Amino acid sequence: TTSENRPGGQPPANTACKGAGGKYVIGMSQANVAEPYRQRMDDDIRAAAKSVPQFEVRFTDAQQDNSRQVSDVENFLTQQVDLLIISPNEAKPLTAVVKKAYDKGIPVIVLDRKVEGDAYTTWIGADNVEIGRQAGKYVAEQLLPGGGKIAEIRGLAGSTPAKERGDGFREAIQGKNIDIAVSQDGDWLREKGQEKADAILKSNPDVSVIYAHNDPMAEGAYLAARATGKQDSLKFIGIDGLPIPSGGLKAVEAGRLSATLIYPTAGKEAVESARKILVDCQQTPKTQTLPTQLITKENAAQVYAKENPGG
Amino acid sequence: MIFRFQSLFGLVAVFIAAIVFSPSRNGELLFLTSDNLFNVVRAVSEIGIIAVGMTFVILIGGIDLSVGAMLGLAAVGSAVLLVENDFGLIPTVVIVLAVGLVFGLLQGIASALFSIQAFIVTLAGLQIARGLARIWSGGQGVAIAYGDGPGEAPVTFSLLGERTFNGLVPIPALIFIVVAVLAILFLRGTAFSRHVYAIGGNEKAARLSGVPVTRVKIIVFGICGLLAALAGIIHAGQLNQGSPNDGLGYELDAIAAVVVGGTSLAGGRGSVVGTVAGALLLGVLNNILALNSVDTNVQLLIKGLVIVVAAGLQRLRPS
Amino acid sequence: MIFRFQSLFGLVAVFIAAIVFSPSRNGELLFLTSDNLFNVVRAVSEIGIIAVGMTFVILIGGIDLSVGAMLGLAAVGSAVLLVENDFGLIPTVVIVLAVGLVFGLLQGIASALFSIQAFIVTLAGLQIARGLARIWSGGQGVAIAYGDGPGEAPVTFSLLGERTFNGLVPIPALIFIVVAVLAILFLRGTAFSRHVYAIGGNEKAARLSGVPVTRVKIIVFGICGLLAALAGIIHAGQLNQGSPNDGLGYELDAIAAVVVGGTSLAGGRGSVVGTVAGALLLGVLNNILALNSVDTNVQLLIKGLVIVVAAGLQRLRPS
Amino acid sequence: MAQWRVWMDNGVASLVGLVRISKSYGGVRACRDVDFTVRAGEVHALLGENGAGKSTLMRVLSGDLTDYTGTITVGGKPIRFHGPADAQRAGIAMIHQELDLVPGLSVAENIFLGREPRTPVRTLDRRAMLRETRNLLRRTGIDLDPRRQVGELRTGEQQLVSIAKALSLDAKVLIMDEPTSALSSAEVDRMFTVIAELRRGGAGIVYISHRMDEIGRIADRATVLRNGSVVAEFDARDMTADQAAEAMIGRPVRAMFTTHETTDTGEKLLEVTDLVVTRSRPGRRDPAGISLTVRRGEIVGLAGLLGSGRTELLETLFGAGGRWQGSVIFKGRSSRLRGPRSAIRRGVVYMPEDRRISGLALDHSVLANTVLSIVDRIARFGVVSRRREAGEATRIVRELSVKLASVRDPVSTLSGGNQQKIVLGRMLLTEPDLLLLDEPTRGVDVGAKAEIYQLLGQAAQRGMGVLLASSELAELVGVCDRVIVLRGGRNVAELQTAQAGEAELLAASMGEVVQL
Ligand SMILES: Nc1ncnc2c1ncn2[C@@H]1O[C@H](COP(=O)(O)OP(=O)(O)OP(=O)(O)O)[C@@H](O)[C@H]1O
Ligand SMILES: Nc1ncnc2c1ncn2[C@@H]1O[C@H](COP(=O)(O)OP(=O)(O)OP(=O)(O)O)[C@@H](O)[C@H]1O
Ligand SMILES: [Mg+2]
Ligand SMILES: [Mg+2]
Repeated sequence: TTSENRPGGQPPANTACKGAGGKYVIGMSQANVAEPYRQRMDDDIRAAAKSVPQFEVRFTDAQQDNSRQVSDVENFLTQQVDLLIISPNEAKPLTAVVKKAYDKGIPVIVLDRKVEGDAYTTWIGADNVEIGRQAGKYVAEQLLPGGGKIAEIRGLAGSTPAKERGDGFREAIQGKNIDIAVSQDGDWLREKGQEKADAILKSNPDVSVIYAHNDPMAEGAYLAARATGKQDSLKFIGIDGLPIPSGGLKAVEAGRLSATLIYPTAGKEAVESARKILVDCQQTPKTQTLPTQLITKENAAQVYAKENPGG
Repeated sequence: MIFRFQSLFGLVAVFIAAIVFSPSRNGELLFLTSDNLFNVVRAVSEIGIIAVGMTFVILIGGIDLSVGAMLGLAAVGSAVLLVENDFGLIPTVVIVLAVGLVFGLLQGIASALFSIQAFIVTLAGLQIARGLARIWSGGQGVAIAYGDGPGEAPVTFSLLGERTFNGLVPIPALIFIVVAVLAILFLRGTAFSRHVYAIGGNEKAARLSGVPVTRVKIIVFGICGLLAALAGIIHAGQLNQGSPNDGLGYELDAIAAVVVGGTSLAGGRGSVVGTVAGALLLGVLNNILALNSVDTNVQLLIKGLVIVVAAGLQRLRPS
Repeated sequence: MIFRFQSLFGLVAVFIAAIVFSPSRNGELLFLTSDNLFNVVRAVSEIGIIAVGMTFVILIGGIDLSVGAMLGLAAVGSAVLLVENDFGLIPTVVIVLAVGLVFGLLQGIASALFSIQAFIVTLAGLQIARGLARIWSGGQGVAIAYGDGPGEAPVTFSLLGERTFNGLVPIPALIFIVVAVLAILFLRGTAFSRHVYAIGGNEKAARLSGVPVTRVKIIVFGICGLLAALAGIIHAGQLNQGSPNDGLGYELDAIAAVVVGGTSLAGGRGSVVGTVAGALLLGVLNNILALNSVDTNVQLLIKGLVIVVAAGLQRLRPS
Repeated sequence: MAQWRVWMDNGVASLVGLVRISKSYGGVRACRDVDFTVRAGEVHALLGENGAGKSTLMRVLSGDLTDYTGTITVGGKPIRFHGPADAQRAGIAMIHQELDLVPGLSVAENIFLGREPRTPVRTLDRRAMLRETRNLLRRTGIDLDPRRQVGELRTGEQQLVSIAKALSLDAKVLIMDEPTSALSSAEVDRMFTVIAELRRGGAGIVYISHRMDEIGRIADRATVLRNGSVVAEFDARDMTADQAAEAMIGRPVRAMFTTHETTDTGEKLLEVTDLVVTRSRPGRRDPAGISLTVRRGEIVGLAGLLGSGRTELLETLFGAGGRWQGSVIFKGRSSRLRGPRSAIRRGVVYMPEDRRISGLALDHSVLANTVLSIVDRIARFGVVSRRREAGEATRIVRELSVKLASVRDPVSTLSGGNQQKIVLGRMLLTEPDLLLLDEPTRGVDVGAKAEIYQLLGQAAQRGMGVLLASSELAELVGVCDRVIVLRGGRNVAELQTAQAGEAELLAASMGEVVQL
């Protein structure tokens, strides 16, 4: 068995599994649907759950507030859901309440950001440091093989992905003669990306690549460049690659962004794991790291079609 | 006389509605389980404590938009002092409360002494507190680990996330109740409170009647900052972390609680009892909507309408 | 007389500071390049347009917290109508503006007719507009593609992201200037504007003088909603997308512009000229901080201080 | 029938008539079955104690209050107004007791508020507005720049603007609710000329005032209200002040002015030497400034025309004014006038001339307003005893015979005169040494005035000093031991009331040399 990986308390017995005959209420606690990425995560879960007739999924939105998310989970506990999926706003603050759920014998699937300790059933997500690394690698190898100056538009100050996407990127361009001439916070927002790029293009006209921590900010930067007619001499790369009409895949396909890196939502995988746990009474691996994928003009349309079958 | 308790009517109405609409399991109304009721109080405790301070500010005809940012600053401060500076519990709490107090007093001075509108002073205060929190924390959430070693916070601090009385009453709820009771007594019985109401009623008359208007105003902003800092400490204790983005938008929630509780934004009229009722009303509303898994967007619509209706009902009291 | 133009002092001061601190390249001051200056105007145009509407509301002693959410709703509406419903440009613009107008009027009715405080009505309105925007867009940003085919918006709409006069003047900046000039003329030259000032100055006196107080108030909220919707259309056009979260927190920026421009939150005193100056002041400040790549957190502190000081300077005018 | 009778009141056609008008506020019946008419070409005085219902009745007639019972007739036809604009269209205009002007707008804009002249393209016609305002001000003899902001004007000047505004409506019926309460005799005279002109032009005027001398001078008819009902009607030309007062109060009046023992040897309480208030525009003031003394047990009057500097002087002495030069010695010690709080602590209290703006929190209870200045004094360790508080409030309210149901009622429900007494009560509770009073009987009825005078007399007798600014000469002569006349910010004369009367005071105020 895998129980030797669990120091401390015994894993609660899987009493949740009632097999295919059961009816299951799943609580999905989302950190902030205001982010397109998280909205897509909810949508993916919704879509995937449609194919499991035993599942009813309830969604909450913590609106980027740790406290609210704690309450959301508490309310799920009051409702006595059969399984909890949580995409935590931040790790530490949600750890206690997730543990509380897990200790009550409710299987917990953690998506994207982690919680501390191991009081959860499975974590599914991607590696932001790795994504940052890949972005750096792409810049160093494809866009600026001879080196050059770039600008960085970062995610919200204080958020983990902003740190990790920045760190991975720096790691990959180390020693490649690439200089991050300017780095500004864009708060994940398109208009902030535009505003910051406006100024960056003025103060650092020799910058030739703009690396944004997500696609909306990259798009904003593109708009700022277009307003000054520089859109063709500059390259933009983002992260997320959401398969939605306003997402990065379309932006790459249309040539506005040179590249984006897929940050998988894990929605589909979460429902799959839930089915395994509740319906099939099986174990899931403790950690499920999903791969990223570099999207360029070559593969953008194809990936979009794959992610939106029939649409 | 009837109207003295009018702010409670809305709460009672929403409470009854919550019972009626409560989902049940095994014949038990989920809303009414003691666990759930205390969850509600716990969930409103931070906003509630802030709203108590906000009540004072609004009573003098002011407003404080900086409280949410102050909560974030205090949460960060608690975490950094406990974990990075290895301060003890008492020094940390004292320092953080002092930061809140001083920040509030400074805002009071800007607003009362230089007569700049409170709205704008505290809007600027919001930005400044947020900036300070980011700088203090290095931009990152600071996690709090417990233990006796260096870089670990005293275990006592984690009590803020616990429950007492047989694991029933969350500590933050308890603190909220204590703060509210103290504030109610204070606003009923002290000369200072008479001055607060007088300033909100007619500042010029209050000044000519010998009320130390400037001093009272400054102190009131200080109290508000202090209580926001207290909420921030609780926040850090509950979440085992202080993050510079904590408390985003709490100011509007707190103001909503105050107004739904019947305190007039024009000043001079209102009570802490009303504010507590207002905070609980909004908490019960959030809770029952969540228990029924109402769609988040529809929740926004319903909450908006309830706030308007509740504020509208307040108008029915004779003027 | 000197004081009539006092609101411009702050702007001039910040402008001069910007020149002094401007980084330069090849001997050319980056701040003063016409490109950059128009960038500043473009960057403030949405907030500026909203702030013009906000000026009206604040002049009658009200406030409108729903404008940011209204911008989001309008941006979403523009995108959905153009792309998903394949409406033409004119019908889309008309419908979206009508939505803003009606939403504003409804808030005006709630506030003026049922005398609920504007702060609370529009706080609720904020939530409602945000909820509606989420529902209308399905929670996602709706991207706008241009072309003649189905699901594509008329290319004319993308002009909002372009510049005119030899690629110099951004269209949004142009619209802002037009709106501001119209509003200035309107507030100078109409009887309606006297009524607006009168209501803010002494509502009872206005009523006794036969001013149709309720009607004027409702119309003013309508104007504010309309202008927020206009800003939302521009937003969608500039960003080629309408997202339900657009405009988050814009209400506070707009209010800051109005107050920094010397309009009193108590109502009855102020001008659109001041508001435009206030918006530009904040825009120039943002720009020069960004041009110098000042740390974001330090930017927050500086902006907070400048807002307080600018508002403080306004107080020097004789009351 | 009733309407017809009202219209053909005594065979004379009336412009408007009120038939069996009743109006209640919550439980308070402010007017009961009142019949009232206004004829063309008459000045009809409406008299009554504070709270008798005069303002209420007229607010009904002017369309301000719309939830009444009874009938209003205009030209014999019943009509129901839905707002002030309706009444204005029917030719009825009202000058409200509490000044209702917009401080941020100019004089001209205030006068034309709600009916601004427009150009052919519907924009505001500023030029016409200024022109007409100038004409109007000239016609009414008011010396004001139409472009000045009303907020910058002093109370008296604002009252003139209100009057001008009402006159500009060219109303058939003009209701004037205490239009002269902040005016001095010169302005009153000018106003009366205007009223006489209007009367000749066929307008009907309702005149409410607590200054009985004015009634005798201009009224043709008088109606007296008591507790909301009509209790008497007089031909004003042969009505005596005592008759009217008796009808108002319901019993014979005591003497208006009671003399108190003046102890001329009283200790010097206040000594002001060459006080110059520097807020006033420079160059307008003789640097000599104001010098005066107030002794214990003395009531000293301050006379002067509008803008002569009385209010400014009192504000400065209370520490609530602007910058100043000179010397102020209070109780033998030089005073720096640090502000109201320290003034009150040292025994100086001040009653501002506009109680509504500066005196009271109208929404708050009588209780809260009365004890405001002493809450920290009666508090123990900062905690106020509610019983003590209520006790103090009840005592002073009873001592001043304030007419009210409960000290917990909001002050806004009291009549003007009773509101005034609340301010006085708050001052007296602090047990002061020096009372600074600015127009303390403004809008106060005869009965209450007599009571206030008596209270001032008692205060003086107990050793307090009183400095009383007033525009009512009869009051100054009747109450004060000495009257100091101010003009242009300096004292130009001092009259002993034992030797001089109203005529001398007026002459001195106007700048004539007075021989004593
Ligand atoms: N807004 C109000 N709410 C409740 N009661 C009121 C209100 N206004 C007036 N009253 C009451 O109605 C009665 C009549 O008041 P009114 O103002 O008409 O008296 P008045 O004769 O004009 O007195 P004064 O000479 O003092 O102006 C008083 O008892 C007063 O307390
Ligand atoms: N705040 C102010 N703004 C402008 N002028 C002022 C102000 N205060 C006083 N003045 C001027 O100072 C002079 C004295 O005014 P003050 O009000 O003291 O006289 P007053 O005799 O009390 O007149 P009133 O009958 O109006 O009360 C006037 O010329 C007045 O215009
Ligand atoms: Mg009256
Ligand atoms: Mg005066």
